[in-house]
This record gives sequence, structure tokens and C-alpha cells, in this order.
Amino acid sequence: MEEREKTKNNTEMRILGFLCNWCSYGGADTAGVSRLKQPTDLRIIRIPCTGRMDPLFAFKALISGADGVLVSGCHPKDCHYSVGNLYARRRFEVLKDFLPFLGIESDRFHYTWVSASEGQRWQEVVTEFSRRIHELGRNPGFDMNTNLVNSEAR
Amino acid sequence: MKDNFSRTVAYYPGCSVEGTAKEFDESTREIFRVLNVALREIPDWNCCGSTPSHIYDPLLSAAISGRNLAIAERMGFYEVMTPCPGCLKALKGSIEVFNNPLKRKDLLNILDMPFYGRIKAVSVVQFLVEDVGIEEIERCVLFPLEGITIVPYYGCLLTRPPKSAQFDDPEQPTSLDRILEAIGATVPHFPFKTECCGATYGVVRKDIVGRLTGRILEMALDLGADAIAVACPLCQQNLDLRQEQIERYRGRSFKISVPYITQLIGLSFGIDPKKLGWHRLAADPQKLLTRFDKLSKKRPTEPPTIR
Amino acid sequence: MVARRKEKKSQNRIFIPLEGLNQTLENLSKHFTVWVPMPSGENEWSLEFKPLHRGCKILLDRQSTLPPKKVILPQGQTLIEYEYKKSESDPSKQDLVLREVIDESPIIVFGTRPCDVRGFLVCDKVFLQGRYIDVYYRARRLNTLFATLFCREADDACFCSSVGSGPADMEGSDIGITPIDGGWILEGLTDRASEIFSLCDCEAPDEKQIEDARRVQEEVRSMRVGNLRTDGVLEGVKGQFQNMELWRDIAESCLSCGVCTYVCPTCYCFTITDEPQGLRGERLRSWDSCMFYQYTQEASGHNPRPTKLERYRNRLGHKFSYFPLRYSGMIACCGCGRCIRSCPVSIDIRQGVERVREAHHGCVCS
Amino acid sequence: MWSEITKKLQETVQNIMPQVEAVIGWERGFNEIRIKPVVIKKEGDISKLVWNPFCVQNLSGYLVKSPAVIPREGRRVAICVKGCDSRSVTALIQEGFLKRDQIFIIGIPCSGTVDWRKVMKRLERSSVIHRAEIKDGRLMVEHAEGVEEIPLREILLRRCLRCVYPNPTVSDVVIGETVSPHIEKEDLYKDVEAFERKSLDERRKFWAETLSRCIRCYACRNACPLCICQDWCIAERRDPKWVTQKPTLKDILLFHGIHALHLAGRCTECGECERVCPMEIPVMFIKEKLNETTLRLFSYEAGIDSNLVPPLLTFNPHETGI
Amino acid sequence: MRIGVFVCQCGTNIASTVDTERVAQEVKKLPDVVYTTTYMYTCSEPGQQEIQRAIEEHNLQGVVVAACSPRMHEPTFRRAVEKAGLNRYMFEMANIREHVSWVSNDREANTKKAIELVRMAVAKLRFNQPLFPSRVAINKRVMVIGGGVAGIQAALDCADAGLDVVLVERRTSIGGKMAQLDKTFPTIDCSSCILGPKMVDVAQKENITLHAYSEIESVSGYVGNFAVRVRKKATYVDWKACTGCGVCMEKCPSRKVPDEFNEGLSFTRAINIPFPQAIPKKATINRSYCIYFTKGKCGICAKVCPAKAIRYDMTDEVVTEEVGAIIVATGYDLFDPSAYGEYGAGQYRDVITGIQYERILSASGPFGGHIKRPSDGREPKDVVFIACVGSRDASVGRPYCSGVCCMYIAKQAILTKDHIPNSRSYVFYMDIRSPAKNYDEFVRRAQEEYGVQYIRGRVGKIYPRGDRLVVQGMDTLLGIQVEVEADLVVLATGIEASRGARELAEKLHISYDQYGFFMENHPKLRPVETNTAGIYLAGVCQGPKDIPASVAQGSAAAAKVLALFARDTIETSPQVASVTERACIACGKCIEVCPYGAIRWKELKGGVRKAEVITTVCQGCGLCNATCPPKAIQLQHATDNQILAEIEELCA
Repeated sequence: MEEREKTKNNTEMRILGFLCNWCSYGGADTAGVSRLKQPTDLRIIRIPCTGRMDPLFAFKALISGADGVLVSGCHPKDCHYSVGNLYARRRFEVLKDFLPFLGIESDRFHYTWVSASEGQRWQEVVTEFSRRIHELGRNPGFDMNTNLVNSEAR
Repeated sequence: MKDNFSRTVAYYPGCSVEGTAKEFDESTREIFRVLNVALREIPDWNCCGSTPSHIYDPLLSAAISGRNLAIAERMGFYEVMTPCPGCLKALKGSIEVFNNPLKRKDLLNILDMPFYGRIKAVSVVQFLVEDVGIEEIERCVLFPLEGITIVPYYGCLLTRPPKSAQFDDPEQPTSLDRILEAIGATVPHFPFKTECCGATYGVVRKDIVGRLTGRILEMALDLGADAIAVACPLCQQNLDLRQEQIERYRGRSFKISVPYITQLIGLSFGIDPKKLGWHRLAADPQKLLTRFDKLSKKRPTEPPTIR
Repeated sequence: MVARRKEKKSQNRIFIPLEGLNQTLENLSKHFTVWVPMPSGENEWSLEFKPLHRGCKILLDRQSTLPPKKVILPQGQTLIEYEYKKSESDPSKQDLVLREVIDESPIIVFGTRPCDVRGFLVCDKVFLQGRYIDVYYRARRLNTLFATLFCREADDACFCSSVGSGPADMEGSDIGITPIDGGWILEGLTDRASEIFSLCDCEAPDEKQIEDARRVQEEVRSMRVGNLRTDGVLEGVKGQFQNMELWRDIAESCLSCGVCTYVCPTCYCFTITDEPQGLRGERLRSWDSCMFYQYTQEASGHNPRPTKLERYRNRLGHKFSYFPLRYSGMIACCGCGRCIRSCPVSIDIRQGVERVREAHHGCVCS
Repeated sequence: MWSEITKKLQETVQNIMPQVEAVIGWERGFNEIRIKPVVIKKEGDISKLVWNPFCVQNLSGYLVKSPAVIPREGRRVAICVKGCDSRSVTALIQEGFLKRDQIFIIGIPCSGTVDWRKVMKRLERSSVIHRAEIKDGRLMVEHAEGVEEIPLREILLRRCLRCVYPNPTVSDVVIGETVSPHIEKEDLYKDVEAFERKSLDERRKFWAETLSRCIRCYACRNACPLCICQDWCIAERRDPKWVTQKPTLKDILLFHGIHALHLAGRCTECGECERVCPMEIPVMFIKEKLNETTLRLFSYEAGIDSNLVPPLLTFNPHETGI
Repeated sequence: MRIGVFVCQCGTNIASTVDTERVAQEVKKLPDVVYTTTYMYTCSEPGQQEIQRAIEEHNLQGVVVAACSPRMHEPTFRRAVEKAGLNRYMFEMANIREHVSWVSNDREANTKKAIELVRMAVAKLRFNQPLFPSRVAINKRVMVIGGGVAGIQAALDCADAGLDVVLVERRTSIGGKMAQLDKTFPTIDCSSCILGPKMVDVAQKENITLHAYSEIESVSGYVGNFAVRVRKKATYVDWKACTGCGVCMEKCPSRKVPDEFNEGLSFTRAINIPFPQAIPKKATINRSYCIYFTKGKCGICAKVCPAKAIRYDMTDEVVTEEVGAIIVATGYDLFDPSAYGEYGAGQYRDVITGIQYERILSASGPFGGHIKRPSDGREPKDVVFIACVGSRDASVGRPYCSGVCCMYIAKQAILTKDHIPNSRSYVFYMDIRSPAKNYDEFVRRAQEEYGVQYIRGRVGKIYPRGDRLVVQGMDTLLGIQVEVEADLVVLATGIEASRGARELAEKLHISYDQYGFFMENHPKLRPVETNTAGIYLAGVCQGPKDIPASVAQGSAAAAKVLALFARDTIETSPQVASVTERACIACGKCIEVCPYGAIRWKELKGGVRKAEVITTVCQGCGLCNATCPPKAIQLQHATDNQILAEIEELCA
């Protein structure tokens, strides 16, 4: 109960992380092994490469109620699959630019590069992104699951 | 008047050319008239701050030069040209400070006038090479300096530091070489083209300038040069005005003329040496001018109109 | 007061002045959900039936883009809500709890046109006749009343008179609406009407208004909208079933989109899906369209209608041949012309029918 | 003027008919202002062909979408294109769906096409249209209730009012005089910019309200010549299950997101998606934003150069700031 | 599906900040979960047995372990469930240690996070499918690209072990840079004397196929089965017939051809054999100097050739070699010192590079082993060496140390003294880097025994004085400017990536660093492997190194190939892309983006095309999956459904 009190003021945000298996997932592991403390909001999904990351995954998450989506992969030119992240960064950049057009803050989607050795950098990335999402607050979204106006209608 | 020129550029003369380097200013204005470029002197320009200001406070230095740039910008210019490499460095320094996001605000606060940092500062030499073009210079030559051997001397600041200068090769520049070749002179490879002349030590440590300038002069003589072409008022002062001093120091007679590149260009354009300020040089240029009169033949082609 | 109300109760006609429409319907909306045609967006030409809300703009001067089909047959309708209850002691055991969602709230659809109501008469055959009665449809259908306009707004796409209906066809409607100068005359057609009139708080029309209305109705009754001939098409579709050149001719430009079926008052095709979320979920019935490839996609991978040609053939055939063959000659088309008007490539179902007849009989005799 | 071009068009088709499999063009629809696509396969049908500002449809989809009009070996299919349509053809060539030598492109410069709904709105009622004629930039409509004259500019489709490629960018023959664009290229995305000056809340509200009208008929998708998934669109399929059948805004938005992001860097702004929407949703506006993005980030415009690869299907290892 | 969830306490590593009991209780409520438990050390032998027991007892069809990182123990648990009869891909891990218990002390938040991570793992597992690896046969031939010392060593080691080897060399002879060297440090033994026998060995081994004067055109395939197209450039001499007699070279009238082997210090003929010990010892015509090709007539070589081997009409030929592994040993090039304008390289003829000096010192060099100045042939008395020309200098884009210059300068200074006893050598250096066996002793000998003057500082300028050169620099130890008059200046030019290295890397699908050196898989633990299975690195192409290190790496790469070839087949991961054919719309976008060329067209009847994945080539990156618009191509074990399930579990 006391524990619960402690977290109450600081409601968790719903943050999804898509991490490539080779660099950033390892980087997050490194941060853990080094006991680098981080905010607890992030939930990580392991993907083979940022090239696997369809921007629509992030898009769907953000219109389904996620407050933030963080994608991290190998540094450009260090991609395990040589070019996956080079395709990915173009797609992410487009998505970042697109979201505000629909009324979703660009900052709710962030992508970065963290290598398997950069535990400390991972800590910084998570801390900073979580801070930013807390600053933005809940994603008001699109009146998510309730049926449309005149729900009866359709 | 303006309409008759092919282009117009903002001109920042700087203090030196109002004093010891008057001939640099005179010859610059003369040749640009032939080259069909109008120089618009920045109205109410102030001193660039020179060495003292940036040693005292780089921000102050940036603001002092920034004012000149801001005025030029307000006049609608995107480029300001200055003969003096010292002034050039100060002007460029100001733009560098502007481009530093941490310092921009402070600079603008001091400046207290609109400044957008889109203006570029260039030296006369850079303007001649990049904006006017060597071919255009060559086209305007009436009396090629044939048979005359001239070594180019760039000094320290014209091409360096490379990050700020963004012009020519920092260690092995060729822009003056190419201009000299274009006006018909013989240009030997001059290994000391970027060696230091001793700069302001001419006042406090004559021995250093004696040694440094001395070897430059000696190398030029050894290469059989009739003149050393320069593009910096301070270098010119050390090489020309102090030549006698250095002769005493080195125990060797030089008597070599040290004109500005613009004076040489002017000569080839057929402009009266007097208008180009040749008479103001300390080391007597008469020998060179006589040689020029004797050797040069007017080009058969009709000259471009000289206004 | 009491006497007056009584008098009203017995009346079979009321007059709603132009400016009194919203108020009258708002009165009704205390007892019913009142659906009216209104612009689908601020500056749009399209109209949609939506539940009345205060200050909304009711437009009765043109046919709605979307028919009121969704009032009875929503685009997405939860039929059943379900939940798995896991046993506390043994997580491998669980019970299934079901809840049927049947909506019986009373509804009035105000401002329908004969073609709109005709659509429901077609759907009724499917959902309310025979061995299987659709309880979800029935619940809504029985609790919905229609106030229908005598329609004067036919355009080039309309052809209701050609399919057994007409601009004055009041079959299936509970109230007839006749537009006259200065307002509307509402006329009870079924027993349920008078009950509604009593809630409207309106005056009875005067003699002149009744006369005006009579003249309008006369005029509308005399109108014949559309000159499509449907004789012989019943067999025509069957006969030309394999004539793919014909169908290519008719539907080559079809985009395979669902506009025609979604704007059609008689198209009732649906799909049923389960939409789970953890241990809960719902069984959903949603609109589907025979123009979609996925509609007939079979689990085996086979698709009996692989191209738009087969699919368009089905749409036309179903409306003008298969349905009438099954339901004693009733054409499953109400002639509203919505599919023609909204089609992105202006495919005209009338032309399709004519081509079929022409191909079957070798000539067009009209 | 239009009849002249129609005549010229018919003459041209007459000439090329022996060499082509078919000609995809436009013919009169159920009234004067509604035109529909037609595939001419025999000489006798050539007289059906028309050209006028009611020829709204982009026909390029018929070249690739099943069952497409496909030429036999060694023959070609002729297609009539407006400026905007020609970019779609180029984009299809770019992505390998078409070969340039399989098609014969009849280019028609276009000064704008008419939005029939705007005409109806001006008439203020639905009515039988007897005659429609365009002269000197005005449309004259003779209908059951009277005659109406409307300046053409007021009834053009939104896509046409912001058209910068009115002349075909690729063609084998051009019919008609070159016309000048309605707007300057630098103004192309000024609507996008204006919209982006609104607050995020306003933008979100706008899309929530506008998209709530969507009935998921997929006309926007099917009319798009570059929406190549068609029958296999993930918005309609259950495996993989991206979108549910639930009639929620989330699912509608997801469909439009899929549609838009799949077209990022590929959309040629022919505006068909928006034109065909029965609910008058400005579907193209979403793509305009993505095109503005790809133009700014990658200096790329789709359907201009058939040798280029769309920016999201390639990469540049050296680009920075991305 | 019947799913079991095992929540690991990891001693106290997890349990101290996560309420594992509660996690186990909470996830019991999830659909399909029929069994949950906690365990102290799940990865331990008894822990694994507990999983196996539960699988049997509860008839589990899928297992989730919530424990450490899958990068740690996923293979362990996969093996464990496999032993109990489950497919190894019916297993998922939730990382509640590295990503939860170790990064926060907030027990409540951690527990909630752990529950959600397990929920996501369960959600994904419900979409898992059993997957089965396939096996492919290995083609036990190996290709070595680059015939320098590293490549030669690798080729010989492989050949000695009985493998068929294909050696591809860009130049007309193998030997590489080492063949150009005079002596080697720190032993001063003759370079060609130790390399020569190895080169001959290559020529004589029957199981080595040598393609000299050849370049890699394209590479396809995958580990065990590569197909490499090799372009054999036209030599205009039939090498089968050529005996290497050299008559053509003697008689060739085109005599002003810069001798590449001698670094341009002398001339050779338009038809030439690069050096006497060349392997293969065959003549090649240099087209741009050959009079027959430039003027259209001559043909002297054809006339004099006793073997009638001249073929003016020869064209490039492309051969395809099928191999199971590739060793890349493409070596390096030397920095072009003209970037340093102040040194006047190219300007002053007596300012030369280290490799040029190497040729001057060599008995087979331009001056027959006598040290002479290129300008006037005079024997130099004062020789200045300048270190770090194009090394450790960010301003010319070479911030790295080339590793060998300090040593070769010392060697060259010693040799100078040996050749000209009364000479003086000066070395301008930044630091002396001599860390290997006997290296520092060698440098000391140069300083102490040979009296080489080491001056710590950079050179600022070189300028002529009379026919000599003045080297003006800084002595940072004394803090003064120094000027040294020299007869000859040697610039110790640094190592840079071989020209064409980047293009080759792209053909091979291996990565390279910003300077063009190929990337090893792990800088410490996998130094000769690349990220592409079956492709190995040897020598300087991976980064600057000296001869012993290059040779060692050549052998190491050979050992890796032998280890790979010790098996007859290799298992390929089933985590590859797979096409749902009927949903494929044949847009070809997957083919366009695939970094491995692992997707190709498949023709169905009726001219219908569909994409097809070559499962053995596919590396499982999923780029195609993200690109495919109708999602007809799905990456197994990371399908859309699986990822969407995870997203929805969290967001819905």
C-alpha cells in the first residue's frame, strides 16, 4: 500500500519501445547489468532490426492510446543487416513530420541509435524520453474505443 | 552610375588603407572600375576592432565588426569585400559568433540592430578569383607583364585558418599565382608564400621581423624575382617599409619592390601607375616600372572601355 | 385543456410550420430517438440521417446521400458480448458467459422518402420471413416509425416508378409528409401515427392547407419517375450468366469499391466477426459489400467471384433476378439512384439492366 | 472549344486505332455533367469519346488493376491523360507496373475539372439536368427548374484549384493548347501550412469530425491508381489483423493512416481519392501533407522522373539531419 | 493453446524488487494461461527440469519464462522446451531482470511492469508457430580475394588442409605490398626472400586456382553456397601459352611507361612482367601505352613472341566460381601526401614516400639498390624522415595511427646507414609506437647504434635551398624551431583503405567503417568474422597492421573456414521471411529493398509473378515485411500479428 502511494503522484505513462535485437536491446541490457536507474514507464518490444519497424506499428500504438513510442537501433552504417536502419530513419522522419498534422505531438514518437555497449546512453535516452512524455501528459488521442458520434448509426 | 556596372559589392576599406596602405585602396578601386564592379563603401563604417578587441573580449570584437556587417545587410548586400586580411578575420569572426547558438543572443543584444548573419565576408583576392574570375581579369589585360618575374606572398591570414578562411589551399595556395600568371608575369614556385612576416613584432621585436621577413626577401631575390606581390597591408609594411631596416639586420641589400597585387593588376590594365599609388611604395619601384615600360607590349586587341 | 388534448389525439392530420419543425421534432425526441436528414459536414452537399440534436439543420429538400438503412441495420452492430471466466483454483478451466444485445428503444425516422422505406420492405423479406427470423433486426424494425415525404425532388438518376414503387408510394410508412407553402402537412397512415401527433403539440391544418396538400399529392401521384423496363431481365441474367463479354462491357470501368452497396437502401449484405480483447469480446455484424474481393474469399483460397465482372454481375443479378425469383417478383432495388449518383465512375445500373435485356432479347423495345 | 478538342481526339484515335489494342478514354454518363470512363476497342465506338471539364476520372488505374486492359504482345494500349493523370502513369512506370513501350499516351492539357457536387450545391436542389455548356469560363446549366450560370472557377474540384501540372508530363501525342497552372509551385502546400498553424487540438478535432463521416467503402483506395494492394489491402483482411471491423474512429483513422503512409513518397496528387469520396472527406489533404514532407526531406516529387526510386524504397547513407 | 508461465526470481536479483509471486498470480488470469509458477533459478538444471515436468504434466503447448534477457538465456530455455517435446519456437521470454528489476527500485512499479511484460509475451506467444530449421550442403571450396601476404597465407593454409582454393588478385601478380618491400622489420630479413617461396607455393599447389588481373564482379548466395562472378581483365596475352621469357618486353618500343611496381620511379614497357619474381610470371599489355592500341600499328611483340601468345583481340572474360566461404584480404593503399602542400610532395622530386624509398633501397628497384636522389642521381648524405604523414591527423581525415610507420622509418634509417655509412638520418616524429616483440629494441638500435637523430615534433615546411631541401620543424622537447638541410626527404605515408574497398564491401554485403576498413563481427572476440556468415577477413583490409599480424590473421581466417567446412551441412535459421502467395501483389518492393538479394520472382502459370524468399539467403532482418504494402511477406517469429498482439496488449 505504501508502495502504491509512492507511485500515485507519478502516474505512469504508456510508453512503447521498439528495440533492435543487435544493438539497442543489448544496450538496454547493458544499462540493466550496470544497474543504471531508469523511469519505469517503458515497455520494450524486441524486433530484429529497425528496418522491420513499420511506421504503422508506431502509428497504431499512438492512436490506440500509447503516450509515447520510442524506437532505437544500431547507429547508421553499423546496422547488423547493413542498411535496415538507413531505410528506417527515412520512414521515421516522415512519420514524425506527419503525426502533428493529425494533431499528435511529434515528440510522442522518437527514434534514436544506441549500440550494445552504450548502456549509459540508453539510460539517458529513456530518462529524457520519459521526462518529455510526462511533460506532454496523456495522449488525448482520438476518442479511442468509444463508437462514433451516433454510435447507433453504424 | 550604378546601372552601368555589371554588379555591385559592399566594400569595407578598414583603417590601414586610409593610412599606410592607401595605395591598396586606390589600386583596388581603380581595377574594379575596369572590371565593371561597383564598390559601395559601407556608410559610417567603424574600425574592425583589430587584434586588441578580440584579445580583450571576443564578443566585443564580434559586435564591433557585426555593426559593419549589419549595415551592409541593411543595404541589401549578401557579400562584403575588404582588402585587409586582418579586417577580414574580424568580420568572419563576427559571423562565426552569430552562428554559435549559445552566443548569438548576446551578440544581438550588444549590437541592438537587426542582423541576420546571412552576409559573407571575402577578401579582395577571393572576390577577384571566385566572383570576378581569372578569365575576366585576363580579358582586361592590356599590357601583359611579360618578362617580369614576380613571387606571390600570401601571408598568414588570407587562407588560414582553413576553417574560417574557406578559400584556397591553406598551405599551398595558388590564387595569387594564378592572377599573376593571368596578367602575364613569370611566377616561380615560391616556397615561402605562406611563411610569417613577423607581423606586429615589427614594433616590439625587430630582431624577429628581421629574421622572418629577411628570409622571405632573400628567397625572393634568390629566385630572381623583380617584385613580391602582396595582399596584406601589414605584410606589405614589413616587407617594404622595413626593407632598409632588414637590410641592415641581414647585411644584404634587397631593393626589391613590394607592390599590392591590385597595383600589378592595374599596371597590366594600363592604368596610370600614379593613380595606382605606385609612388607611395617605400622600396623604389622605378626599376620595375622601367622594366615594365621596356618589355611590355600593348596587346593588339582593343581594350575594354575604361571609365 | 383536457378536451383539447383529447381532440388532438383523435386527429389524423397536423400542420408543422416551416419555423416550427425543429421544435416539433424536439418535442418528439423526449420519447423517441428522432432521426432526421442533415448535412454530413458543415459545407457539404451530402446529407445523412442522424439523431436530432438541438439546433441541428434539418434538410428535407433533397435525397440524402446515405439512406436511413443504418437506423435498423447499423454499419457495425454488436450482437453478442461474451466473456471467459477463468476458474480461481484451476486456470485451465473456464466458463463462457454470453449476453445478447437487443435494442428495442423507440425510434422515429423523419423525412424519409418512398425509396428509403422501400429499402426496408426489401430487407424485411430477408430478415423477417421464412424459418430464420433475425431478432436484432426485428427488435429495431418493430420499434421504428417512418414519416415519409411525398417526393418532388427526382433527378436524372431516379427511377423508383420503374421498380414497383413511386414518389407517392407510402407503403411501409406510418406518416405521410406533404410539403406545402409555409410548412408541412403530416398525415397518419397507420394506427401508430395518432399517438405521435399527440406528442407533437401542433395545430391541425386549415382547409386551405388540406387542399394544398391534396393538390401536391395529386401532382406527385401523377409523376412517373424513370422509364426502365425490367421485363425479361429475370431470365436475362440467367441466360447471359456466362456471357463475360457482356459483363465486361457493363462493368469494365468498375473500381470494386463499396460505394454503391453502402449507399443502397436495399443492400443488406453483412459479415460477422468476433473482436476479442483479452478474455472479453463481442460478436459484431458489420456491413459488407459483394463488390469486395474478400467478400467471397473462401478459406480454401478459392474465390468464386475473382474479378469485378463476376461481382458486378452478382449485384445486378441479385437485385433484378435472383431476389425476385425467390421473393415473388419483388425487385431488390428501390430505384433511388444513389448508386448511380455516387459511383466514382458513373456506372449506371439502368444501363446494365438494359444491356442484359438487349443481349437476351436481341433488341431494346422501348 | 471542347467539341473541337473532342473532334481532334477522335481523329487521333482513328489514326492510331490499327496499332493499339484499345483506347481508354471518357464518354458521356447519365447526364451532361457526369462523364464515365470507356474502353474503345472497335472503330465504331470512337465517336463515344469526349473531352471536356467533366472528364474527372484518372484512367491510369485501368492499365494495372485487375482485370486490367492489357495489350497483346507487340501491341499497345492507348490512354487519355490529363496533367495530373500523366504523373500517375509515370509513377506506375517508375514502380515497374507498366512498361513505357506498352502504352500510347494521349495527353490533354487541362485547365481544371468540375466537381458535380459543387454544381448541385449552386442549384441548391437535386434536379434533372437537361443541358450543360461551358463557355468563356462559365458553366451554363439548364435544368428542370430553370437556368443557372456559374463561373467555372467556383465549381472546380479542390485538386484542380491547386494544380501545378496541368499539362501532361509524359505523352506520345498532345491534343489541345498548353495551359498555365492555377497556382505557383511554391504555393502548392500553403493549405497544409495554414492547417499546421492551427493548434494540435484543433487539428485533432478536425480529423476526428471529418473522418467520423467515413463509411469505409474504400472508394478512395480503389480509385487511387497507386493503391496497388486492392483486394489484399490490410485494412480489409483479418490476417494479419491490423484493423478490426469495429466502427470506431480508431479503426477508421488506422485505415486512412495505412492508406496515406503507404502512399508516402508515391502519391502523385491526382486527387481521385478525394473526388470519389461519397462523404466528401478531403482525403487527399492527408497525402498533401506527406508529399510536402517528402519534398522537403528528400526533394522528391512522385511521377515526374521515371528513373527515380521513391524515397522510402531507398536510402542515402550520407544524408544527415535525418 | 495451453500456456505455462515461469517467473524466475533469479535468487534475489529479480525477487528483491519485483513481487514475483504476484506476477505469477496475475498472469494466471490471462487467456490460454493454464499454469504459472515462480522459481528461484529457472535457468538452473532443476529449474529447466521443472519446466519440462510442467510441460508434461499440464500438457503445455507454449512456454513463457519471465527472467533475464533473451540475449542471455533464450537458447538455454529453447533447448529445455525442445527436450520436453515442444518446438523451440513455442517459447517466449519476458525480460524482467535487465529491463525491470535492475533499473528501478520501485517494487510496485516494477511488479506492474513485469506483469505487463509477461502479458505481452503471452500475447505474442499465442501467435507463435512451430518453425523448423532446414539444412543445406556446404560447397567446400573457398575463395580468397587479394593475393598479398595475408591472402597468400590464408590460401596456402586452406590448400594444405586439402581444400580447393580460388585466389583472386587485382594486379597482374600476387605478392601485394610486401613484394615491393626491400627488408622487413625488426629482423631486416629480405622481404622477397621470405615471401617468394610462398608465392611459388601458390603457383605450384594444384588445388589453388589463381585468377590474377581479375576483379570481383558480383557475389550472390549465402554461407556454404556463394556464387562469385569474377571479371578476368584482358591481358592481350594468352597466359596459357606465355612462358614468361620476357622477349616481348625487351623488344617493346614503348619505353616510357611509368613503372607501377617501382612507384613511378622508373619506366617499364607497354608489355611487361611487373617484376622478376612475379607469380604468375606472364606478360600483360598496358593498353594505354601500347603503340598497337594507341596508334593502330606496331605488333612487334606478336612478331617476336616465340610462343605466339599475343592476342590483341582479347576481351574481358567473366567466370563464375562457386564457393562455400570467402576470405577477404584486399590489403590497403597509401595516403597521397599531396594533401600536405607545405611538404611539397610532387613539387620537389627529392621529397618521396616511404614505399618509394623502399623501392630505391631494393636491389631490384629503379637504381639497383643504390640510394640515389630521384632528381639528380646523387647519393644523399642527409636524409630526413617525417612520420605521421596522413596518420593521426584529423585535418586530413586520418585520425587513426597506421601502426607500421614508426617501425619502417627506423628500418629505413638503419638501412640508409648500412648503404651509406657516412650519411646522417633525422626522424621527425610525434610519438614512437613500437609495442610488439623486439620492436622497441629495434628502434633503440636505430637511435643508439646507428645514430639516427630523432626529433620530436611536426614539420611545418619544406623548401629548397640550392639543390638541397630545408626541413623546417619544431623540436617540442627543446621547444625550439629547427631547420635541417637534407638531400632527401622521406614521408612516412600512412595506410588507408584499399581503393574500391567500399564497392567490394557492398557486393559482399559486409560493412565498413568510415575510413573504408571492413568491419569485423566483434572487435575482440570475433576479429576475423564479418557480420555475413561465411565471409572472413584477413590482413590490413580490416585495419592497419604489420606483416606478422596479417599473416596470423590469414591463418586465423583459414582456421575459421576449416571449422565451417568440418561439417557437411549447415543449419539455417527458420526465422526468415515467408510469402503468402495469394496476397502477394507482385509489386516487387521487397525485392527492391532486400539487402541480401534473398527475394526473387517466381513465375506461376499464366504469367503470374509472385515474390519468393530464398530461405537460405534470407538473414531475417524483416525489412521486406515492413516494406510490403499488403503484408504478404511475413518475417517468421516476428510477424505482424505477433508484434501487433504485443502492441494491443499494452495499448488496448
